Amino acid sequence: MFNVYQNSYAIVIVFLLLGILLPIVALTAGKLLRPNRPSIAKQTTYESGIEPFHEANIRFHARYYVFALLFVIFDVETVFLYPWAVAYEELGLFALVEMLIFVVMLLIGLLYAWKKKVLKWL
Amino acid sequence: MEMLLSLPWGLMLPEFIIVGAAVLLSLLDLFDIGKRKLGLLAILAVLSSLVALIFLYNDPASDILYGTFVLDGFSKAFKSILLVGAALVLMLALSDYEKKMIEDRSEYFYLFLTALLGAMIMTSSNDLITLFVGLELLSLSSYILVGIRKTCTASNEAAMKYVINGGIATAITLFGMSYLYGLTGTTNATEMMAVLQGQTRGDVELLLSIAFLLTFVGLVFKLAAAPFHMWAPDVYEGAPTPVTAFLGTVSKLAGFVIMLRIFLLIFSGTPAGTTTVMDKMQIYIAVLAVASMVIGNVVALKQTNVKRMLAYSGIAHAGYLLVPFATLSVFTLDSMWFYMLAYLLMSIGAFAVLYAISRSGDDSVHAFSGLYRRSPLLAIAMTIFILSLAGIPGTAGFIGKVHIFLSALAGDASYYVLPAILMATTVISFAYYFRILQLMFFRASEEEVSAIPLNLKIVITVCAVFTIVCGILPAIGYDIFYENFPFMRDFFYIGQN
Amino acid sequence: MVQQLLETSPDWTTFFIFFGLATMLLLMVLGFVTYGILAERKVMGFMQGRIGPNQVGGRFGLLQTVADVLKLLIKEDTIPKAADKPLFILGPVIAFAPAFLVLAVIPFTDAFRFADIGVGLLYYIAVSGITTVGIVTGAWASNNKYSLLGGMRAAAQMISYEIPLVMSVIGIVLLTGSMNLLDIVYAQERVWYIFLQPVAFLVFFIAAVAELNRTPFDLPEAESELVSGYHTEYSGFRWAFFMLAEYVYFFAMTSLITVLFLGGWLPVPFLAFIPGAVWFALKFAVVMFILIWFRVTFPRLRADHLMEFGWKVLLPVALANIFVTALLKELFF
Amino acid sequence: MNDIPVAGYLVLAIILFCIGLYGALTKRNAVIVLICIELMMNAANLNLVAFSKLGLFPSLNGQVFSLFTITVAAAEAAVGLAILIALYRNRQTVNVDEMNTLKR
Amino acid sequence: MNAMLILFVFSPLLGLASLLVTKRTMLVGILGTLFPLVCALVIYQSYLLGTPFSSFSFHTNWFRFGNFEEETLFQVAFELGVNGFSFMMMFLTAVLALSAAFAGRNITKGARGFYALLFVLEIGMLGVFAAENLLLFFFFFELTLPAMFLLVGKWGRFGSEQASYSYLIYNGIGSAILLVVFVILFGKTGTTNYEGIMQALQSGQTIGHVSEELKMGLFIALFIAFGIKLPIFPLHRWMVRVHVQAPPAVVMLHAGVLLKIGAYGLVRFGLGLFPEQFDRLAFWIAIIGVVNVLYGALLALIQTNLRKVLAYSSISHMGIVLIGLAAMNEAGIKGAVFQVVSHGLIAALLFFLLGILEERFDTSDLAKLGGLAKSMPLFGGFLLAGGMASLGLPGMSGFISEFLAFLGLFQTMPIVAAIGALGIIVTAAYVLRAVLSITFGEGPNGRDLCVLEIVPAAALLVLIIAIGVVPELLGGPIGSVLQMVGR
Repeated sequence: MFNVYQNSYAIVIVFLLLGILLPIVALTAGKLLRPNRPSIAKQTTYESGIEPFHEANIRFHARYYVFALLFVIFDVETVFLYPWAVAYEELGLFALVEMLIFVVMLLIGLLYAWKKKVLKWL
Repeated sequence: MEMLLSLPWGLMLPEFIIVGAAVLLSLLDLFDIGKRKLGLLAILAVLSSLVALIFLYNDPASDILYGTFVLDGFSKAFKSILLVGAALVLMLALSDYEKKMIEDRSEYFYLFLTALLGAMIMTSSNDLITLFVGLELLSLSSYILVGIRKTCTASNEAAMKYVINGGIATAITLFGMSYLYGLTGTTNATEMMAVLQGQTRGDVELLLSIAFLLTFVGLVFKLAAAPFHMWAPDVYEGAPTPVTAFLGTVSKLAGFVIMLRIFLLIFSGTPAGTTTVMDKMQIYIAVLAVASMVIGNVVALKQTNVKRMLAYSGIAHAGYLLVPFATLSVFTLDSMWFYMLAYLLMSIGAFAVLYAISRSGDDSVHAFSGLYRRSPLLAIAMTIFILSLAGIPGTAGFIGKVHIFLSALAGDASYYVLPAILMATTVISFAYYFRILQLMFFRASEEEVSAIPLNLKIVITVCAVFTIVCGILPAIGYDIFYENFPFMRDFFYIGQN
Repeated sequence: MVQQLLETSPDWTTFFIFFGLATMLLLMVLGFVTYGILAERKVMGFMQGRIGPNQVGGRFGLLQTVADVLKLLIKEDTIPKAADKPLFILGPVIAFAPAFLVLAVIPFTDAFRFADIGVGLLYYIAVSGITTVGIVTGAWASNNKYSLLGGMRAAAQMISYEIPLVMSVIGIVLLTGSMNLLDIVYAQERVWYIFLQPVAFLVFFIAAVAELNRTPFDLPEAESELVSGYHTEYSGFRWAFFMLAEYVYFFAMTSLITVLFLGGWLPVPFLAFIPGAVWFALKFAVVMFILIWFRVTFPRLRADHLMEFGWKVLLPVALANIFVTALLKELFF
Repeated sequence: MNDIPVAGYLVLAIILFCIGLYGALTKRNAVIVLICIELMMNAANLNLVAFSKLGLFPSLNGQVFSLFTITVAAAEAAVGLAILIALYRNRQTVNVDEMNTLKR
Repeated sequence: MNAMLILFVFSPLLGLASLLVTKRTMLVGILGTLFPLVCALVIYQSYLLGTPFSSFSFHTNWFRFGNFEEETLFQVAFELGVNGFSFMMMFLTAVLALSAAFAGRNITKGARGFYALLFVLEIGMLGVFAAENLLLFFFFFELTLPAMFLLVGKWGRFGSEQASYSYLIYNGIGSAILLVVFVILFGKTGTTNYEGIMQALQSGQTIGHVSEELKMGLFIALFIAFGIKLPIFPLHRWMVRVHVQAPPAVVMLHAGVLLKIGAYGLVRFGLGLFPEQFDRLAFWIAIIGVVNVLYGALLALIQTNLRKVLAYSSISHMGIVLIGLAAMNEAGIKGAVFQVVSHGLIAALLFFLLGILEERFDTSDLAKLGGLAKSMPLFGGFLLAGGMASLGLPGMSGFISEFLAFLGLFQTMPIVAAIGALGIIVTAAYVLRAVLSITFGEGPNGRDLCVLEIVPAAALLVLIIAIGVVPELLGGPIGSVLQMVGR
């Protein structure tokens, strides 16, 4: 069983290696094949044909950030939901109620965000 | 289902009330209920939680949720203090003084409740996980509370500093806890104690010392004891006054409570050579106590901002409170309990007076100039708090200090240096405490004090009256402690007995 | 075969065998992508009443995609002056690698599968999230307003739909009691989860489409407003890798849906004589067809609708599904 | 792969912890500081998990603890970043050493 | 009779309460301080009728530290009681408080606050002498600290805030040391009761071990603590400042009573609890006393301001107390105790007169004053009488105390005593110089004393002379002190 465990992760490593190797190989191969004649016009940042103005690395609207926060909250929630779901059979109703309370708390958070117009994407 | 109902949920009733209130408040807030009503509800919740706790006073110590949460004499005693303090701070926050400053006042109330919940869980937690969660609940809520003035740079900065310092502290504590877990294989304090009492290996002792120091350092951040106090003055100054009052009292005391529990429970019984780990580590606590007392009091001398001054004074008081802890004796727990009570009353009182007079947002000491002329009663109340902070007889602060003294002096002569420094620094503290008296009584008045709202009046009166009452008839306070939380019985819950 | 390999003690030999197998899979996937794109174009053409590719490689344009790839390979690769070069180069790699990485846990058939990980489902979800980082990296490194906006949108959308996606499969985990994808497939011997968990399927399907950045959720590359979204500045093979990542994900997601809801390679009753691989291919094809169908049918959503739909509809529904499932399981199983 | 002693994990954790602490104390950029704090927490997590498998008294508690830690760390990072953003809006800086409006 | 003492100690509360309702602060001030005096007289009367002082003591449980099986352990009782010495001090306090209330009549701004603090101060002073246990002693002792701080700072002269800070810090240190000593005693014996501690220390039956070194340390600490209050030579700066800056009414109480708390404490705690240690250090204490006498006298000689003259004279006179105590025999201790009371009265009288002087001429500079015997004959007479009392003219209280103190010391350390006696000569010189330069020569004219000023001055003078002529008035009650000390 332990072998399976270790081999499985060896496979993951293999996949990772391949996933990185493919772009490297392909791009290196491409480099040999493709022409390379850079010019200033080509290397200008594309801005629908007009000269680029301002810095592009502008500040994002806070709503992106708020969504990121919400994501963190609910994603972490799953940290608890998954083990609970796996072990649900042994835990039974007690765990169901506990998890219900937990999730309701988070839902209140969602409701709160909703009501406070945080979920609005303008 | 049997299991669900068979657990003695009543033990957690005070916590449930707070949780319920926090949830209810955040929901109500969505429907434009008046903010004042929210505040009143919050106070009501805290008070009913206190009442629930008082009804639990006579219950024997017991645990719930597999020993992670206990309700013993210790937790009852300190939880009561936290709740009293919380009620006072909430009352203080009820007025609209800083309306322009705190735009999200309603959020203040439920964040406050969650922070309080964290503190309450900390007092009752008998398990590192519960403890950690409680600690973080308190910390995270306080971070936001400090930064609640979203548009105010000072508030933002204070919050950021608090997050960074607090985060580092949490991480250090956690690292220490991970060692504790590793050495015992359990996170439950009671089991941990049992495991550690049996151990005799030398290398374990070393790791235990490291664990102790790391955990200690992390928790000391919370107490704002020197040299881990850097954040306190800035945070106190930047935060709105009701938040500062919370941080300076409830939050700080919660740190002490948890330190007491885990260190007394885990380390004081662990053999290390001929003594216990706790004994060996006392020197570090003593050093910290000395550093806090000296730094707190000396640096406070040159502060011109009252909040910063109170912050440094709070650092010094943390040092005072560490003294009985460093010189463990039969008086340690009751002296700390009483001093906390006294500290709570006088600090919140002082913050309330400050809040009442500095509504323009000016926290400079000169806000106190000529207060006696402008509002004699306020000046007298402030005098009471100042005298109590300085430890002048007739106030609760004095009795507390004498008790701490007794705790330190009743023991071995090698500890005498601690109370000596305590006393010396107290004298230094006179200089800045009395400067406020000087300003209030000797200086000319600047501006009129407009009418003080009822809630502040209540807070100030309650604090002043009890500071005096506990100073003149301390038996009232002590009786509560000795009769309801008998030290010899049930004070620390140690498993089913 | 794989099972035996897995059970040997790990050494370099098995490692290289796996390497070989994985390369095979890679080639297979590349092949799939080549013809998947063609299929998509053909189906789209069919649905829109036109013919689709029909010039290169015969009547069915069988070599169309191959030609496209070759074109991209010899196309000049431009990196804008303003770009952050290392990150610009890194972006496509970060986007692509996890796409391939997730394939490691998907059991295609009883025999043709790779890693057997207890937390397979979690692994899939966790690793697939990394692609967002690649997209944002590329977008940010381009130093182009369209790119950045596209990248941010991609990130916002992907994280928003990740939540319902993750939540919806909890129902399945609940029923199976395991996160191992093999176990999940075996648990569907009697009845497919699509029948037990129809709500979860719907939520998962919608969220999956959004995760794939496909129409109607292709806001990050909405060409009418953002030129080309996060890969505006990319050209040549670098651009191809973003596309490749997208289609590998397409492959992976389709497989996952097949595994999770349609019983993987398990046959329909009485038709067990048909091998598992065929079943899998069949189901896979159906899912893929539906996905393409989806793309052709629906118009692109508005950005705010898209976000709000995820948070206000899918998430509560997914949560409700979890608890209904748990309750039903408590009562009836 | 099985024969990595617990000391290996502990040393790694200590190294991570120290890197985090060093970064948290010395870096100017508040985001990096927050990340360093995360690093410290994760070092503790590593300890917990290592101990839960290879400690003196192996038990599952450590893993449970680390789950809680992860959650809390996420919340802390979220709060920290939220405050940082508020600060950035008012001060246009994320550098810790420029946060000096409060008196020293 | 039990309640009598408690009534006495807290009687100023009545005045404090009435301040809240009436605007006639001056009247309340006088009546409010008169009331304690009446109480004192009543007690004294019943003493003369044969009731021993011990029957006035009052005991009740107060609170306790720690929860122990044994009921009495670490119990702090609220216990008041007097002996002859402390009662005389309380009597003195009551008298001086009344005179101070008279002297305070020229306070114009914030009179209500002034009298309120005066009452608080009086409670503190009375309580210090009546306290039967350490904690209660400290309680009252510290009560005087903020009261004095405010009194000096608010109603004092130009530099009064510095003076009040000086007062605060010095006395803060003093009381800090005192508290350490007290709590160590408490911790070692489990009781705060004075008798209890004395017994425990003598019998050696303490909870924790009390070594000889510790005892010596405690005694030295006590000596320093009370030495600051007294004040002894290097620790006297604050006292001069307060004397110079504070309003006369306050200085009356300060010089008259508060300094005496130092002496009282030395007798009660130093001598009472640690007689052996006191004996061992007697020589050095005598030296310090002599230094005090000479230093105070010499500096008084060169001062140009009456306030400073009086301030240094107080230092000098407190030296005599030390000399008397250091003798460790009946005459010496009796002399010291006499000196405590008598200097209280004399200093109060002189500062009362000084207050009048400042009110009339707004100065106390010797150079600017003169010839007052002509324009203010009554004033001149009182001043002269006070001066004479101060330099120890026979027939006045000062003579007896100085005589006894030196007599005592001559028996044990003749050489030291001889050097100290030089101080008496210098005293005569500076007192005459100061008094004569005010009463004779040229200077401004002023209104002579009015009735309200004559009454307290005369009363003080009468007491000074009465003690001088009939020393038994004082000697009778304080006989018990000598018993207490065991000599």
